[in-house]
Amino acid sequence: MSSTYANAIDLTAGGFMLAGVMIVWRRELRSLVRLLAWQGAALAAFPFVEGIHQHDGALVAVGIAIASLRVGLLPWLLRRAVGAEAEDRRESTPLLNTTASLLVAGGLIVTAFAISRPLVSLDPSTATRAVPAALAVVLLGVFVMVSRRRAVSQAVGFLMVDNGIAATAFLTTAGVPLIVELGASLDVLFAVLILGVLTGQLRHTFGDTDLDQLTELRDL
Amino acid sequence: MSTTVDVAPAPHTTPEVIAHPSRVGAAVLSGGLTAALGVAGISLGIAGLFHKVASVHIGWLVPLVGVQLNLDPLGGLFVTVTGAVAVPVGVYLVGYARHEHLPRLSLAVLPLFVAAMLLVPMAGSVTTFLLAWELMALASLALVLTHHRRAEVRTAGGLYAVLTQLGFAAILTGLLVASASSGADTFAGLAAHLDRMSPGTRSVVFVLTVIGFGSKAGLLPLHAWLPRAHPEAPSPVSALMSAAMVNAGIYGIVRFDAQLLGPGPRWWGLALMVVGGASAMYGVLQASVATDLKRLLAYSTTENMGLIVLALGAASLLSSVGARDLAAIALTAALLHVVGHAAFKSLAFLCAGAVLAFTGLRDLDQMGGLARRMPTTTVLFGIAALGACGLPLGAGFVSEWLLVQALIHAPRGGDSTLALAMPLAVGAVALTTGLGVAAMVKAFGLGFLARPRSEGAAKAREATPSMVIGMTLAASVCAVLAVAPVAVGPALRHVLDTLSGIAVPNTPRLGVMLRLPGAGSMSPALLAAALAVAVLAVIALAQWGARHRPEPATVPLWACGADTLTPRMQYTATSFAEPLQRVFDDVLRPDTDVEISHYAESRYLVEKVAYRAQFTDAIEERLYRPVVRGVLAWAGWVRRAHSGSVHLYLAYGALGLLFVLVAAR
Amino acid sequence: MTAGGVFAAALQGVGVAAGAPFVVGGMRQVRARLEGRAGGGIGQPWRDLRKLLRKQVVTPNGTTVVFAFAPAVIAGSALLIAVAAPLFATGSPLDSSIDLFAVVGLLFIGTVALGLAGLDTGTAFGGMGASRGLTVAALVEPTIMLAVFALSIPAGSTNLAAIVSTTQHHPGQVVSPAGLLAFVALSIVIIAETGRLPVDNPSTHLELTMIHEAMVLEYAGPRLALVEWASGMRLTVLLSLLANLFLPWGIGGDHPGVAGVLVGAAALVIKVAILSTVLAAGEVFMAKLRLFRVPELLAGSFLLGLLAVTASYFFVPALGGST
Amino acid sequence: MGWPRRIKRIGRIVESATGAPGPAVAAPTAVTGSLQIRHVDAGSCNGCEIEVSGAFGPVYDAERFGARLVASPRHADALLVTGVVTRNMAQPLRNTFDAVAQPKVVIAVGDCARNCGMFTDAYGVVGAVADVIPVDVTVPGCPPRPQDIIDSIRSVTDR
Repeated sequence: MSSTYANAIDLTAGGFMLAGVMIVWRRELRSLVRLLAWQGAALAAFPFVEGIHQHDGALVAVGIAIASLRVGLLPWLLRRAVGAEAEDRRESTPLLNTTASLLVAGGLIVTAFAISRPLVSLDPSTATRAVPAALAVVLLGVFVMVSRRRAVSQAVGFLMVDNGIAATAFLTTAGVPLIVELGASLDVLFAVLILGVLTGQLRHTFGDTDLDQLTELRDL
Repeated sequence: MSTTVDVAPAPHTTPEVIAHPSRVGAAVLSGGLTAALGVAGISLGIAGLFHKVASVHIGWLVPLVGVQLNLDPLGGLFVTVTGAVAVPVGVYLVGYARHEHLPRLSLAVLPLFVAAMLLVPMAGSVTTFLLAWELMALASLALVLTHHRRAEVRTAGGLYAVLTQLGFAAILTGLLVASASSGADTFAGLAAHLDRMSPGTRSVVFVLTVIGFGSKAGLLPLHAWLPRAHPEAPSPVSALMSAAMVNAGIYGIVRFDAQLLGPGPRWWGLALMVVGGASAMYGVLQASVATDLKRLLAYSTTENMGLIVLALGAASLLSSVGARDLAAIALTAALLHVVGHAAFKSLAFLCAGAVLAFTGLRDLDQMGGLARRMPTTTVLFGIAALGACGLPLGAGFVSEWLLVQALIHAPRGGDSTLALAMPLAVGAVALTTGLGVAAMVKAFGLGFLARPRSEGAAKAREATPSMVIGMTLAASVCAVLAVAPVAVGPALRHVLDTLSGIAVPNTPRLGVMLRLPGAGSMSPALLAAALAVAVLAVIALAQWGARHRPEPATVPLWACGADTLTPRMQYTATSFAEPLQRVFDDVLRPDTDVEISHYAESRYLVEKVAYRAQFTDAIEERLYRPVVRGVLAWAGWVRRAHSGSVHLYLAYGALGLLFVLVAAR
Repeated sequence: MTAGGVFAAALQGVGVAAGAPFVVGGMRQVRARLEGRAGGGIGQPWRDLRKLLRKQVVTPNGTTVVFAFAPAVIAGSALLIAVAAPLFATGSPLDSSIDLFAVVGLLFIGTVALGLAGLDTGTAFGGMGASRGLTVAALVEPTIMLAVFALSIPAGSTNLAAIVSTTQHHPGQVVSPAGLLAFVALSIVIIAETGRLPVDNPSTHLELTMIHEAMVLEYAGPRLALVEWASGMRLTVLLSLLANLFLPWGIGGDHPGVAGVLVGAAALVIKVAILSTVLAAGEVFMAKLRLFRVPELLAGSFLLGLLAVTASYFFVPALGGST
Repeated sequence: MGWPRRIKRIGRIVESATGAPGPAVAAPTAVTGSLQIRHVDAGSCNGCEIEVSGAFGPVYDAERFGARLVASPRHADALLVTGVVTRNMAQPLRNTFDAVAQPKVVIAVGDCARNCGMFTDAYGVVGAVADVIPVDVTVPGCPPRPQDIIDSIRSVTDR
């Protein structure tokens, strides 16, 4: 039982981080959104597994709620934003070339491993051993926001950061209260909606969602 | 590629041209002397490896301290390696010098150079070591400047002189600090009074010596002389420098930083690993895009030295966390790689020399088709290349295997530095191996296979007997190391005994089957045998249905329907390396330009497209230029003090004297 | 070295040698079915091989022994890996003398032999194929090493048998982050190494898009048969290694009996069948990647491999592997 | 997303094979059911090319009879020549024929390849394929139906 639980947590953590790396790796916005949905599923799996392990119905419920939000609603919204993009603009052109950004990503992950070591050694349990992965995803999300041009990929990066934070919360404090998580998720939802609106506005103003275009606004 | 260099001595395509008899005598004399020194070195070194050599003290030779010579197993190993390189070079030189008309001076200096290199590891005291070191440096400089009429040679010589003297200064300072603070001149004394040195002093000495020895071993960032000087020197000299002299740098690091000062704090090992890994990857990257054969080999030297230093660093790091058996594995890897590299690199340079002598070519873009015209040299270079790329059946395989084993078996879950350093090191070694193979395939495939791409290549002849004999000697050593590292097992064990400060001796067991202290074993000999059997089995299987086959036929190449393929339609070394250059654009920063010229009638008709890619050493560009500029500025500032008036100069002198007197009161 | 081990090794050699063409044929068949075609049948590659072996041996002008013997070297190295690696059982007599590093080296020797053969012809396409093939290999082989080192670190040994048996006793390692990263990295580089989509299109006719095919354009008859057979064996061996390193269930032990070996063989056949079907089905949905985007793919997999090794140093699994 | 469903809906679109025609020539190397084909356009109007690509497409699927188009004549056992042999293509055609390893078969597809068809004694025409290289099998038609091409191939692969 405990071994399968540990394996499940390890697997989830691995998938969680893997999805993060893949998001840095891929360019097409559609696959970014799909990967984000995967990551959401992995995130939802944390409280789910925990809940089953501790026979805690609330946690399982949280897991299901998160799954419906992160795998269902948010990707759907983002997919709509992508669909509105012109065909030739559906590749998020990163500011760094892929190889370089992959190197950066590797550095970030290793850093995350290194800095989260004391955290893990505080109380080395199965759940906390997965914290480095969650922290790595936070850093990766920030990096994506820094290095991508399109508004949608910005949103993806933002959601990665949130995923990472939520995962850290679940893993360190075995499950945050349901209401807190729901509140946080609501904020995220609003943020994404705003970003969606922003994207639409950008497209109307510039016929493009390249955020570099915003520099045009400076002198106005 | 614009790294092409027209070679000063024109290739002698007519065998009748025989040099002046006295010159022949000089060549034979110099070659024989070198080979004899080599034999002496080997015998002396082997004696030293097994503690058979008493130490010698010659008081009258140098005032105050005298010359202290003693040979322990560590020195013995390096003396043996140098001797083993000198023997084939000496034999080879007989034919080469006659053919290439080496000037008498070089012929005279060459044995001296070998003697100096043999002396360095025998030195038993700081003074003796420094003397031998400087002698070696000056001799090699004289040899580099053999063809000093060519501008490239002069610039290379200048760069070499500056860097090697800077390195010497660093070593000098470091060793003087060491012997001053410990109050001892002999190495034994240093080791005995190590406690008199404060950790800070030891670290200072470490940094200074690593800088100095690193510059000699061609490590980043002081490697810039190596890819210039080694190609410009006559090939036997390149072989000696690239296979034996660089080892002196490694010897210095092992002797002083591992044995006498070590075991040091953790960051020593980390520093060595960083320098080594960076050198390995940078060297192999430059080698994989180089098109000048000797330049490629020189960069590969940087790569291999980097791997060795990486192994040394890993050993020191591992022993600092208490994994002394793994440290022993890493040390064995380093020492074995020193031996293997000496074998295959000397062979490679000798082959390159043969090619240069009988085709006048160094540029891979213009070679090709040598396999038909100089078959023996081709086979021998193939052996060298196999060793250089660290594949099974190669002389470099076992040492790289040991290195990786030491890296991946490091204690886990312990401290973060180890858990960060080891994976990165494994990645560096893996990437180095991969790119090294690409570089060596380029050197062999485009240099020796395919069809000749120039006059010189088409007119190639096989090397003269003595050259072939010399190369074959080196090749046989490569073969032995490739399949039977057991041959050097006992020697390495004795060396490890002298390094017991950082490593537990007697591990790993280099038998026919390589066994590690933990689980894990590998057998190059069995591997080779099994591969041979498998290939034979496949050939036998391929005979299935042979009786139904029509007669074998030799047909023209498939030219996509056209009648002929001209040699110009082949891939060149530049085009071969183009994808890799594209991948590593950010590191290499090549300046490439494509110029398209049109016909006069219409600019829609392209007459010719010229592609040029030039690789300047990025580090040299970015690191050296500013330094040089700074030095010049400083010199300009100093010049102000020079009015030219003698009285002023006398005043300076008087002031200086006064100051000294006051200070020394 | 036991009788059972020898038997297993021999059977592995025969099985891979005979089964490789069927793996290729099966993958072609899956593709054909998904494209709505009937396909040539899973035995087609064998027919082609038998026919090629009965054709004339042609030697292009100006080629050397390298061109003549490269096919034998590729096939030989692949066959040797098939004999030494733990495919049906872990008790191969060669296992102690051919470890992981050596296996990667053998694969690399095959690639190098093919590249040299391509250069030896002195044709434009041969050189082009060699250049591209070696560039890909120079990035792929390090990734293979890293990915499998990540598995050998918990095992404390690079001998494949040790790795496999460790995974057998502690299945938890497979689902650890290191295992997951290593699996993805390894699958990508296997696709690249065996010249499948999206890296290389095995059924292309356009020389300018070729990697592997361009190197063998000059080969005909028996030598071509050897090359085709060898590439099939490389694919089979790599897929089997992928299967056994991560899902070693059913494989025979160090001292296998005949029954154990046969069970292991059956298990491996099933695993490889599933893997190759998935691979072929995936190819139907893929287009070939632009050649200069391929290094990005490989850089990504290299990074995953590196992360796998790092993770296996950091996450010491709760149970097992803490050797 | 939609692709798997589409594939499922389409299923097999290949036409069911008719009875095999008798062997026109003995299968080269006496191994039936395996024929690598190098296609040479000696000067065709590309009508035949369209039909050839049809024959190797999903509907007629020549691959199920062991035939495959290959990139190099070295890999081929048969040349599939279409069109009249023009002056510029005569030598390349000979070179291609010489590049194929023994034993080999030549299939001339279309009326032009058989007897110059409508291009008889036109400018720049050397002649039919048979005037340049030995032809074993011919396929009449301008252009021939894919089924005819398939039958000619099957008459060689004997499957």
